Amino acid sequence: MTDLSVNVHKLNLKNPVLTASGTFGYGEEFDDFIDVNALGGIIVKATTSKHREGNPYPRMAETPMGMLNAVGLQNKGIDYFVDKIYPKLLKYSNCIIANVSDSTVEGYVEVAEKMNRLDHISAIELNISCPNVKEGGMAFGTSCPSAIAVTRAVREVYDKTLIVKLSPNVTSIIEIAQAVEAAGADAVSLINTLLGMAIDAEKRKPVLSTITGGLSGPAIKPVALRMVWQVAKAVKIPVIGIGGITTATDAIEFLLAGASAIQVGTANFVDPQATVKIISGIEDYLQRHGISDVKQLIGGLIV
Amino acid sequence: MTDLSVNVHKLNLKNPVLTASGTFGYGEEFDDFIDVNALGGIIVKATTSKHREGNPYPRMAETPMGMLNAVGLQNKGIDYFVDKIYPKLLKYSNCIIANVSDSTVEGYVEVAEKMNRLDHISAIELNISCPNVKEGGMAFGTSCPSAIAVTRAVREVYDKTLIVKLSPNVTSIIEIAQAVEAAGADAVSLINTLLGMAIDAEKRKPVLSTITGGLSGPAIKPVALRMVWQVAKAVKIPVIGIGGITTATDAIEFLLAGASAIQVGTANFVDPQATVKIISGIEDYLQRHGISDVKQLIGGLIV
Amino acid sequence: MKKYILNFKIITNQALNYNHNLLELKCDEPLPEMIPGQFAEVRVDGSVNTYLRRPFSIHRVDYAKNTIHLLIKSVGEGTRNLAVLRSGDKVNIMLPLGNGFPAEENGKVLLVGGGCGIAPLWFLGENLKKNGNDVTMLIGGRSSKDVLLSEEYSEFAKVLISTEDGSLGETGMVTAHSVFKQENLPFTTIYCCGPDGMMKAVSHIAEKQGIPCLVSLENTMACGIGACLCCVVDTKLGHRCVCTDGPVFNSKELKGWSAETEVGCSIEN
Amino acid sequence: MKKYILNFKIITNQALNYNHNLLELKCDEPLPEMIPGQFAEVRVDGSVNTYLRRPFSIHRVDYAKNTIHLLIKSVGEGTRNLAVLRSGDKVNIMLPLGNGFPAEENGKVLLVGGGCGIAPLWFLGENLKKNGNDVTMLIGGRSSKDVLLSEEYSEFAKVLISTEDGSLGETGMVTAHSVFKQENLPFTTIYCCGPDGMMKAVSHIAEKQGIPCLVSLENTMACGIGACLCCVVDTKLGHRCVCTDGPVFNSKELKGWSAETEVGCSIEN
Ligand SMILES: Cc1cc2nc3c(=O)[nH]c(=O)nc-3n(C[C@H](O)[C@H](O)[C@H](O)COP(=O)(O)OP(=O)(O)OC[C@H]3O[C@@H](n4cnc5c(N)ncnc54)[C@H](O)[C@@H]3O)c2cc1C
Ligand SMILES: Cc1cc2nc3c(=O)[nH]c(=O)nc-3n(C[C@H](O)[C@H](O)[C@H](O)COP(=O)(O)OP(=O)(O)OC[C@H]3O[C@@H](n4cnc5c(N)ncnc54)[C@H](O)[C@@H]3O)c2cc1C
Ligand SMILES: Cc1cc2nc3c(=O)[nH]c(=O)nc-3n(C[C@H](O)[C@H](O)[C@H](O)COP(=O)(O)O)c2cc1C
Ligand SMILES: Cc1cc2nc3c(=O)[nH]c(=O)nc-3n(C[C@H](O)[C@H](O)[C@H](O)COP(=O)(O)O)c2cc1C
Ligand code: FES
Ligand code: FES
Repeated sequence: MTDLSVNVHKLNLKNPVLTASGTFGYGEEFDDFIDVNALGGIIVKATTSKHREGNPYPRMAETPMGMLNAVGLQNKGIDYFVDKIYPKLLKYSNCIIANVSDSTVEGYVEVAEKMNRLDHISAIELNISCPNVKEGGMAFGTSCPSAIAVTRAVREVYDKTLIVKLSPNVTSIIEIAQAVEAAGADAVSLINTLLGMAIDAEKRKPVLSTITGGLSGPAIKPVALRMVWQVAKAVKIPVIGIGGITTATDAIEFLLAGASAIQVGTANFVDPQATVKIISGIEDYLQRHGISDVKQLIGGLIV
Repeated sequence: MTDLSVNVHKLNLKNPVLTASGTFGYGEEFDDFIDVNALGGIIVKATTSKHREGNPYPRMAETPMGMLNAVGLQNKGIDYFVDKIYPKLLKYSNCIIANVSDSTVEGYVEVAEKMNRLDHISAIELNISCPNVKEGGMAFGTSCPSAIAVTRAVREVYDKTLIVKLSPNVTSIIEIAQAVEAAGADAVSLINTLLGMAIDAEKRKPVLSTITGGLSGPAIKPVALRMVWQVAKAVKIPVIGIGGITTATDAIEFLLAGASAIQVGTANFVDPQATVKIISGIEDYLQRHGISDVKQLIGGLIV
Repeated sequence: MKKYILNFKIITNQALNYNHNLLELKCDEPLPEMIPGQFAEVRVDGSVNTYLRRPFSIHRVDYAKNTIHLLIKSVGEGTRNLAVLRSGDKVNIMLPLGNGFPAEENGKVLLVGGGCGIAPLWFLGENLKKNGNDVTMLIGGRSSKDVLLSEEYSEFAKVLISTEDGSLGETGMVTAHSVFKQENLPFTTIYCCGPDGMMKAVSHIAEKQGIPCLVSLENTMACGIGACLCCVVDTKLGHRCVCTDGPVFNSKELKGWSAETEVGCSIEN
Repeated sequence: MKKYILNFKIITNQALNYNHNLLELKCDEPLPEMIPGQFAEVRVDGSVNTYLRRPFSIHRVDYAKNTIHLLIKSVGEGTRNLAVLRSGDKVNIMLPLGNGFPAEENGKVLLVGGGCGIAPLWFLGENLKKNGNDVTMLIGGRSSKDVLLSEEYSEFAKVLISTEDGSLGETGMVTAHSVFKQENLPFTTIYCCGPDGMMKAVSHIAEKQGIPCLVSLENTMACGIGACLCCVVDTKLGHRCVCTDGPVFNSKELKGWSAETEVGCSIEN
């Protein structure tokens, strides 16, 4: 029997495949296509302290092997989440992780505090890397002092596993990762989207309402893989790899680079069954290579 | 008649299409395919103070709509350039720009000084953004003090047009651009490659001998476009746009974002005629839109 | 309604004019239930710049033959790649997506389709006819060569045509058609699909006369299943997803549609 | 030699075994002059992960028919996409690239091809024969199903075969073939193409006997024309580009080849 389970701090995941926040709704959008419980866990879309309408449309532009989005944290706020969405998540027996965003430290703390009371939410992922909101968001994740401030404040009110999601739009992601580790993060996940832009040459206008947006998909995989490899060597806490993961081979590359688990994002849009295919692909790989435990791949790059 | 000419500081280019350093050899590699003189200009491969063998192979990995390279500034050094290569470049009547790299400020200065004496080299592009060398290279381009130091030192010995080529691997490319502007750069070109990585999952090894390498090609276009747009608004000197430009539409997007000229890199490998197709495509676009002068497109994004 | 990812094979690919193709696709498995107005997300294989699926209205469904039809207008790389598919080629499709048009019975309905906007109105018209409605279909285009499938639509509808250059039917925008000149429009519902400007103009007329107007919207989509929130439209209840809350909306729900009506916007072909 | 970018059309695509295809391609324009050992950079259309061209040896040239042949082994997305091309499909190709094998006259030559490494040796063998050489060709493979085109090669060469499993010809690596057991190898030159390990082993034998050994190298290439410096190999003169200084090198020029010889490395099929 192949052991696919991995650990991320206190989380025991039945396999390393999670879904990236904002690309998997609240799970139920995928019920028709896959057994959502088969996944290692799901990270639901961002929750903020207050209801947010998000950005005006157009919010999406396709790019070579990728896409830009400018959703801007559209969600109904933490109270609605607790009342209306959380009960629906109880049907899933796997690991449910909430993605926590806001524009102020107080907002992050409010959401984290309320999430802390929800038994079935095993961890939160602190999104300090959203490029699509005017205030806060990515700004928190691109300097050490602000990354430390928000991580520390949330750490004080949050008892369970605290994952901090890092921005790739920085000179040294290692420094930020080490800063949030010191500030109390139990794990880091990376990368969020790269800040990009698309122009409609015919109309001579930006494609997105917000001009710039977040780049995701296979195009960013080489950058994500590099950052995961750099960070995994530089911190002691577990690293969760994200960025362009589409196939089992991609996932294995991130594990080899040092990720303890991975998240599938944009690929869910192209193939809603991508996650389960990745799980079975990892199993095939392990069997083909005579490896009985997926944990043996983690950081197993031969350099 | 459509006017395709543009100005970059003192350079008057017959059209905005240049070739990116390291992707066009010394021009002659393309003589069989195009009339190299038809281009706005060519930026030849990097020259360093000393002969360099570059990195061991493998030096290349293909990625989704892009590639990683780890060439590492292989070249025969400035003295060989002056003696053997420069004479061969004299056959071109268009604008010839040298790309200057090194590991030390002294090295940059030496190369720049010697380039300054070559009449037919109209400008140098200071490569402070090469991710593929252990010392120097990108390190100069990722912090303001070092970017300023090398720009200033070279400015003192170089009289003609000084272009500084910026690294995208930074938190704020605006700050670096403003710093080199203040230090005496006549123009900035961006972006050099994004630092990335590829792994061979079957062999469990990095694909590149250097583990990480520089990502180029269409995959990076959205990031490049965003940075050009940010920098063009923030500096007064001309901006040259680089990154994933493959078609005339791509080129026009960069002009609209604020670039005064553009460089074609990786696309030369896929189609050695890409540059001349881009020139004629820009002409078609201008005619179709009833624009008589390409300069009207520069920074013409309607926001 | 349950959504599926299914493999189809091209049965026929018929070029209707210079930039429209009608594809008939046979499903490898029994077709699921679908309702008019729903759409499909189509994977375009071998197309370098079309990583994401492409949304298309379900044009016709033939349960007997186990096929669907898609009406494709070539506008970019994805649609151009679909337009050159050959019989036997495989296509992966997610369907049925979105809410579809509410079923109406025994009414008198007007369908207005501009350009490629006629796509969802075949499946709809056929069903409305089956439900005992009296169906009128107004097709608008720039010129005669842009008016597609009018004979086929006449199987279940009285077909009216207007072209901007007057080369077929009445001259002018669809909204200038004489059918709208009647004092009291005799329709119980108007269904409309086409460019936004046209739909706004039609809904404006409908709202003035108190007739419900159902419009089928387009938007840039990444997922098609409500997971990404990329495809929102501004409604009186806030941002709603075109892919799950739509693509069909009552024009009254849409913010700014009644006020900012741009009457008679041209149909881009 | 002047390089060209030319459009070709597939004439035939013949599956040789489970993972090798022989493509015959006709050029839209008159074929330029080419020499054996040169290669072509092929654009793979409609393949999402193959942005860069793919290098392939020029297997055969038929100036009368204005066609070239490429022998393709399916190893990844690009080659798999080429393997499914149908007659009439268009392919854009840059050629002729690289230096090719130096022409030899009136000698006695041995050609050694491992697996797909036989690709450049057809064009070469045919030319060597024309130049009055006595040609022996040793083909190696894992098993009989990996030994390709041996009948065709016997048109101009005496063909010897070795397979690792002994299912055809002699048993073992090519270097274990009895042709190498002769005290004084009767060859004026040995030409070799295949996996690095095999080429090293063959060149080792050749060098010991003082016979020039010309090997055709592979490397990951971005441009194929000397512009990117991605395809270097370590030679005694420093880094040299396989695409312009090669792909053919005299084994003596290559750094580490004489010393670190791994005799009898297996041929991956
Ligand atoms: C619910 C829905 C139903 C649709 N039904 C049909 C249909 O039945 N038949 C049909 O031909 N088309 C239909 N479309 C439009 C179709 O999805 C787009 O034309 C297609 O995605 C364009 O893909 P492309 O790769 O060819 O063009 P791209 O290269 O992606 O784009 C080319 C041009 O088309 C524009 N464009 C891209 N996507 C859309 C879009 N979704 N809506 C409007 N403009 C777009 C781009 O801005 C660009 O200017 C529908 C769209 C939606 C959302
Ligand atoms: C000068 C030259 C001549 C060649 N001649 C032939 C020929 O006649 N017939 C033929 O079938 N192949 C030939 N090759 C090899 C061929 O270019 C590669 O097999 C092909 O590029 C792989 O493309 P892909 O998209 O199918 O595989 P990819 O998906 O790119 O790679 C699949 C696997 O193949 C490996 N690979 C990729 N490129 C190469 C390469 N250049 N050399 C070795 N391994 C590679 C990768 O590392 C990977 O493991 C030649 C290569 C060179 C440099
Ligand atoms: C449409 C969309 C919405 C997203 N929303 C969020 C979000 O709410 N919170 C967050 O932390 N990341 C968000 N992301 C980023 C993803 O979780 C992920 O980090 C990124 O897309 C890179 O992974 P990928 O290349 O696999 O998509 C979003 C991404 C996309 C494409
Ligand atoms: C193989 C290769 C070699 C390069 N060598 C250099 C170099 O010597 N100096 C430099 O400034 N940039 C070098 N670059 C970066 C390019 O000039 C360019 O900035 C980058 O590739 C992005 O443009 P593109 O996406 O159009 O290729 C190199 C890029 C490639 C792909
Ligand atoms: S397209 Fe993703 S939510 Fe509608
Ligand atoms: S492949 Fe570019 S130099 Fe050889």
